[in-house]
Amino acid sequence: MINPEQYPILIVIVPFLSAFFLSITGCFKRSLCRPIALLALFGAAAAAVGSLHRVITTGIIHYRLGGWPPPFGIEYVIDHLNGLVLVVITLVALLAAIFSGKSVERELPGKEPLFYALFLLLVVGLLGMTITGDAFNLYVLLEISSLTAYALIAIGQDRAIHASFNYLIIGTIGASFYLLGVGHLYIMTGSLNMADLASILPQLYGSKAILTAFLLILIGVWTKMAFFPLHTWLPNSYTYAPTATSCLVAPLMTKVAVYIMIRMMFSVFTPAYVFHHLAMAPVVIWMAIAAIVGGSLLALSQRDFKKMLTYLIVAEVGYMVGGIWLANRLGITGAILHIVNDAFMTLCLFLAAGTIIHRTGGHHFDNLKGLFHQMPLTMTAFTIGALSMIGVPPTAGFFSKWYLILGSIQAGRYEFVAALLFSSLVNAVLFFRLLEISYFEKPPHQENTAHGPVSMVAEAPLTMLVPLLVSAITLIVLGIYSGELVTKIIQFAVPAGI
Amino acid sequence: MTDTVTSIIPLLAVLVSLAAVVPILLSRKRPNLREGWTFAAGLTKLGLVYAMVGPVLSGKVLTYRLVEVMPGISVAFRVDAMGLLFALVASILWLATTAYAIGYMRGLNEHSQTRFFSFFAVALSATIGVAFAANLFTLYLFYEMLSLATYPLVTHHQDQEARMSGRKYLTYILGTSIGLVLPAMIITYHLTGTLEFSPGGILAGHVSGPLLTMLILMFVLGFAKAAIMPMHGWLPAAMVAPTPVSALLHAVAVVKVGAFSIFRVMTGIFGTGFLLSQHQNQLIIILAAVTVITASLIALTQDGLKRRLAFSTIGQLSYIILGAALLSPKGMLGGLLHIAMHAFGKITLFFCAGAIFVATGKKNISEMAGIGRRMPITMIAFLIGAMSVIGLPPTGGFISKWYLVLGTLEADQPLMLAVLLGSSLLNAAYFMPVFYRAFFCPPEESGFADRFNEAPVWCVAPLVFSSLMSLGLFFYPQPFFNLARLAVQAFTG
Amino acid sequence: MLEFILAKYNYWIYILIMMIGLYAMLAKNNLIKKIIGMGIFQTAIIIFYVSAGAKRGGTIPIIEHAHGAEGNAVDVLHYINPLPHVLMLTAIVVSVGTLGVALALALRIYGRYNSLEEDEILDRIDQDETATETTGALPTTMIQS
Amino acid sequence: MIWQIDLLILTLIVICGFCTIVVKDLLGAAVIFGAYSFLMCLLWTEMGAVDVAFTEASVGAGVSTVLFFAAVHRTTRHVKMKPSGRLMGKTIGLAAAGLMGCVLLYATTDFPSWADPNSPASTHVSPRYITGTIPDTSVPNMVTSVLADYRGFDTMFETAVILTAGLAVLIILGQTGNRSPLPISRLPQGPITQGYDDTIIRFITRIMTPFLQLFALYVIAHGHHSPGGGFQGGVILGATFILMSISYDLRMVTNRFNERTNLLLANTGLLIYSGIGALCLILGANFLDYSALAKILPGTTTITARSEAMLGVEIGVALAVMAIVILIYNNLVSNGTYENGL
Repeated sequence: MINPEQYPILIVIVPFLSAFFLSITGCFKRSLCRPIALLALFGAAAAAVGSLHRVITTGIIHYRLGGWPPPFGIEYVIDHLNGLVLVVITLVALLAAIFSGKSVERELPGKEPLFYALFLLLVVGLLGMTITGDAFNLYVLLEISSLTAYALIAIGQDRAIHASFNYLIIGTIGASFYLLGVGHLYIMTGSLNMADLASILPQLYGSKAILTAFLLILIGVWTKMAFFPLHTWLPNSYTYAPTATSCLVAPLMTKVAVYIMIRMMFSVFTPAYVFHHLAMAPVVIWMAIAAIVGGSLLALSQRDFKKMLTYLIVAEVGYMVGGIWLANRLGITGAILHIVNDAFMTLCLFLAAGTIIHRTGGHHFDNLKGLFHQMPLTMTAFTIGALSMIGVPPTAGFFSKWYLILGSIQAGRYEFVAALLFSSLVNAVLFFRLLEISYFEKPPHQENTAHGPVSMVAEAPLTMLVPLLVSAITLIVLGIYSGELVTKIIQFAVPAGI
Repeated sequence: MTDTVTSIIPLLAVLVSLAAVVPILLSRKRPNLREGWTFAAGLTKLGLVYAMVGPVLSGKVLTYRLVEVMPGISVAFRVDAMGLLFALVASILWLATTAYAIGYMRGLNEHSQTRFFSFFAVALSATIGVAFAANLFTLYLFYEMLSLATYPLVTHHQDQEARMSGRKYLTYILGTSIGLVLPAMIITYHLTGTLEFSPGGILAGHVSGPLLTMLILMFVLGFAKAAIMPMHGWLPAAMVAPTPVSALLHAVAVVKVGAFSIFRVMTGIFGTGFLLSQHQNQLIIILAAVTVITASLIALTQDGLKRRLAFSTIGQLSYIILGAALLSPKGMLGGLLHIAMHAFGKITLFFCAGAIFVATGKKNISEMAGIGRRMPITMIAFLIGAMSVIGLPPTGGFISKWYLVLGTLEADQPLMLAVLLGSSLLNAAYFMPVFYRAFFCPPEESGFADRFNEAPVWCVAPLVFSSLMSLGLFFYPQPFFNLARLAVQAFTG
Repeated sequence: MLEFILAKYNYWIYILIMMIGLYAMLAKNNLIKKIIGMGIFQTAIIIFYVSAGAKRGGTIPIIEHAHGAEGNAVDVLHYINPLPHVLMLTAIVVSVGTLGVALALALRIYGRYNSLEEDEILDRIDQDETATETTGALPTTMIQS
Repeated sequence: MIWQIDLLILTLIVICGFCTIVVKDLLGAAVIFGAYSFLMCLLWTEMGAVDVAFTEASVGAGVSTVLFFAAVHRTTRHVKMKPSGRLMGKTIGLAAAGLMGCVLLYATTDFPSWADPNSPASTHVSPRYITGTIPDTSVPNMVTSVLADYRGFDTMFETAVILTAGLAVLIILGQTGNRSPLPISRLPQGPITQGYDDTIIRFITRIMTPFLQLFALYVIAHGHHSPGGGFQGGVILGATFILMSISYDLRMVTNRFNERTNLLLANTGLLIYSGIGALCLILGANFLDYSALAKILPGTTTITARSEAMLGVEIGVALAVMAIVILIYNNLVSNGTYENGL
């Protein structure tokens, strides 16, 4: 019925239009908001899967918006890399949206229409950033996703407001740096289209302005992905955000930023420029090591499991950035695979954390006591997520770590190997500490039975449990089929010339 | 040459106990049905494993490739003589242990029995997976699965002591597998581009010198389940587990998986010829020998019966490693046989310790004076098990030790001969007093009435069975012996 | 010399303004000051872009006598580059959007901590933390009051 | 372009920027920031960026300043003189600013000189817009044609940014718990309270408002031929209502534009924009390919269809921008309560 030629635009436009439709509907009938949001995300996911399928079978898709040829108009380009990322974003968002129902009802009563409209706009921002082939269009969507994220974070606990303000300041600096970097590219080339830029830039590789442009874009993107030491905004924002927000934002925002970095490094600039012309790979890898070690150690010092998870995000960003800057096929394969795996890993862990918060009301370690007995399915899913984070086969986390380690051995970066192994071990300590508390300690005795039976924490409602279990199973499926994933998709996503 | 046959049986053998978890969980309200499922799975598994004995003995190798997870790396199974030997031991003893566990758990009225039986089944699945692994990756996969599945079993009591032991257990097992085996495996893959076990090894010609030594050390110490010193600390700690767990896992499945993995890596990854030509086995021999003697000495000082058995296990495991490290055909034959013989002997001893605990609540040797008069069947089985572990005829342990001793001579390692013999004496020194005091202590020191009062029949029957197996294997070792000989032929070509 | 200064003066100024803005965003204690800094920071980028679009001898980017004089070839040199203007319209709109959200956040912060000064806010957050620690209450305030 | 004026304005801008940061009174800072924006507006005009100048005047100098006033009104104009523990922040700020300045300065050495007609930016993509705007779209104002057609997709999201900001402000400031956030009307439709009874101001406002609104409509409609368009017109429309709310009372505006109306208008505006795009999709062309609309717009060619569609999207933009500007102002000035304003 729908022309497959139009899939690319549908990925973005279906949730985009639905956001406004939802917002209008919400003025009259609030209960319709959630179904509309789910339907929209389902449509986007279907279009994304369809596009990825087309990319695999027929090759890269170009889509001219407004019918204008690039570089005069804006162009959507879907190749293996962003086709995959699009599928990940839509699926994660769909799961997060299914999950969020009960927690939004509880934590944000009466704000459902606004919440879901912003939720969809955030997803649109992420999708648009991923799919676009235009450097400036990316900035606009970056701002959409950022503004929605500020708002969705700010409505959490008390501390979230200040955290969100800090995020806004730092995030604006990051986005502005990106914009300025694109401006430098524009002033030197006159173009904004990525492919066009890529064809013009090689003649200008000696230019100082181009070098500055690259640095500005890199720093801007690093800020957005919370790359150590620019990570300071992340832990508080993600910790105090409402459950439903953190389940969407935590798995996706940093990953999309990593994707943008890959896109900029390899599709606007070339591997030759990034790795050979600039001698900064060792520096970046050491920064990645600092991110991994620093993130792990900071996670170790937390007594709040949600905050602990946010520091692990910081560490995981180090994995991906380091992997890309290893500058070999294996490292980049590992980093791209890790984008996929980490999105689902983080989703699984945050959904589990969200379920626990929903049932116990807090995110301190003490809230975990006795949960293995009371919420066995939730804790099983949490354990699978934890194993993936540690890197135990056959969960997905093992395989990306495998490629990363192999890549760093091939590149001769043994310090990065050491950092990866160190982080695995720290993760093992971190998660087994949590599992121990929930397995061994008795649940706190609850007394206030005057208001009704609050004595036992029970398993979460189905709308929360199903997405959680799906994400956990996905981790294992992704692990088992990671070979397929690499040979069918990711190996084509690694830029030629590496 | 052996001919390779694709067969789904290995996969089924691995999966059958994993699949059993579902009915076990579903029938959690009805214990009899639940244990029925466990038995059914155990019998099926034994049947499947036994069905492969014939083909393997006739020189076939059964393989099954499940899925390729990374270029050149698959989850794949390959049943050869060595793996089948181990799988056979594990699946026979699973049945025995299931029976025993029913008696033990019900006798003590333990909590969370469903969880117990579920994870037990998972652990068995992982053990068979290790036995049939066709490559290092598959082996690692099931090795980790075993580590994690046994954690809830070790910490079954969920008290402070269990918590500390569980922590120690995971620190050793998971720490070494992530910190040592994983990088070693990746380096191997980096060097060779494959992880498939092959009879001649895959590393030959790819590595030498210090890196080789480092790889060997990473593998040998990394498979901490083999409890080579200094990686042995978890094993005595894990004795807080219920006795069926200690019996099957910490006498058979888990520890043997460690020893088996080292054996596999040395023969299938490094290759015996390559190791011999590089003279790299001496280091392992020394590590193993030190472990053998030290563990035996420590065992002498232990009063807790299970702790003494634990240290004895540490020592005996290093026999297997030693057998492998000798790299002589007879030594390796002895090592492989010891996997089986020690398993039957040691499980008997653990069953006995558990039976004593169920019947009397006693854990320490010093409290067991005169117990022989109350539990004669148990203590006679104990004697047979002890003899097998010491290596006295007419028990199976004699055969494996015999070949180990021959192996030391064949490999021209007289010092190791002394170690083996000395260790046997030490074994006798820490086992015989238990038996002696049980039967021959003066009546006034005995803490027990002369009344005959054994543990429940579900406890006693398995230990009688396993002790009879120990005896029987002396007279009829052929199934295991043939498999082991076939395996050694494969290594040495 | 004048040539050289003229050639780069716009760019130097934008850098100067951008530095002022960045400093204010990072170093100022008052939240509104930070937000003003943000505004300055963003306008600096607009200067940059618009300067990039300037064209000596060009006029505003609206075609003169567009209709009725068909066939007249449009001289590219006659009109300045419209693209940066379009981009900067977007940037201005984005900056006002960000400004609105930032001010809303500042209002909420003021409502909660009764201060716009970062140091005082941090102090009060610390007090809240220690209060929950000492009373032993679990941080169960998921539902905002 | 007169470079002397350029130099003068730039210098003034730096001075204003510096003062805004230094001055110790927030209301003062907001006023100076308004002046700063106005100087910017002059600068853009001077550089020929009339559309940007128009937007800056309405958005930067106008609405932003009012928003600052609103926020300061709701908080405090007082700035702490000697804040504690800022040494760290100051060091980081100085270091970051210094480092950034050096890097950017380093880059300028390779820039083409200012206003060079042969710079890449003037020769690569933009000539197509200059020469193509009439043949492609028949819109003389090439800023409009680029904005609404060549890069119309950007503009759609730009409008979405504004809407997002509105929703964000609403969700941040809207109070939860005891009250639902989207009531039919957020306040009793009471009589207009007598706040500042300044007859002159009210009188002038009353006279000016219709003219201002007419002008705004002109700006929207005539954006094809002169500076202006949906954004500028929308902001001016919104500003007239802000003016009313300042000179009369907040309720004067909320009685006409309650939250629900605003949301409906804003979302409708965006639906108009994206709906026109989607219509192209349904008609078999790519998204936002207005030429497809010639099939259903009577009396148009594929080229003039573009021009007409652009007017449609500009109207959508104007609706959304107007509603959101009012929404943001209302919420900021009343701290989300809609009870009383400036």
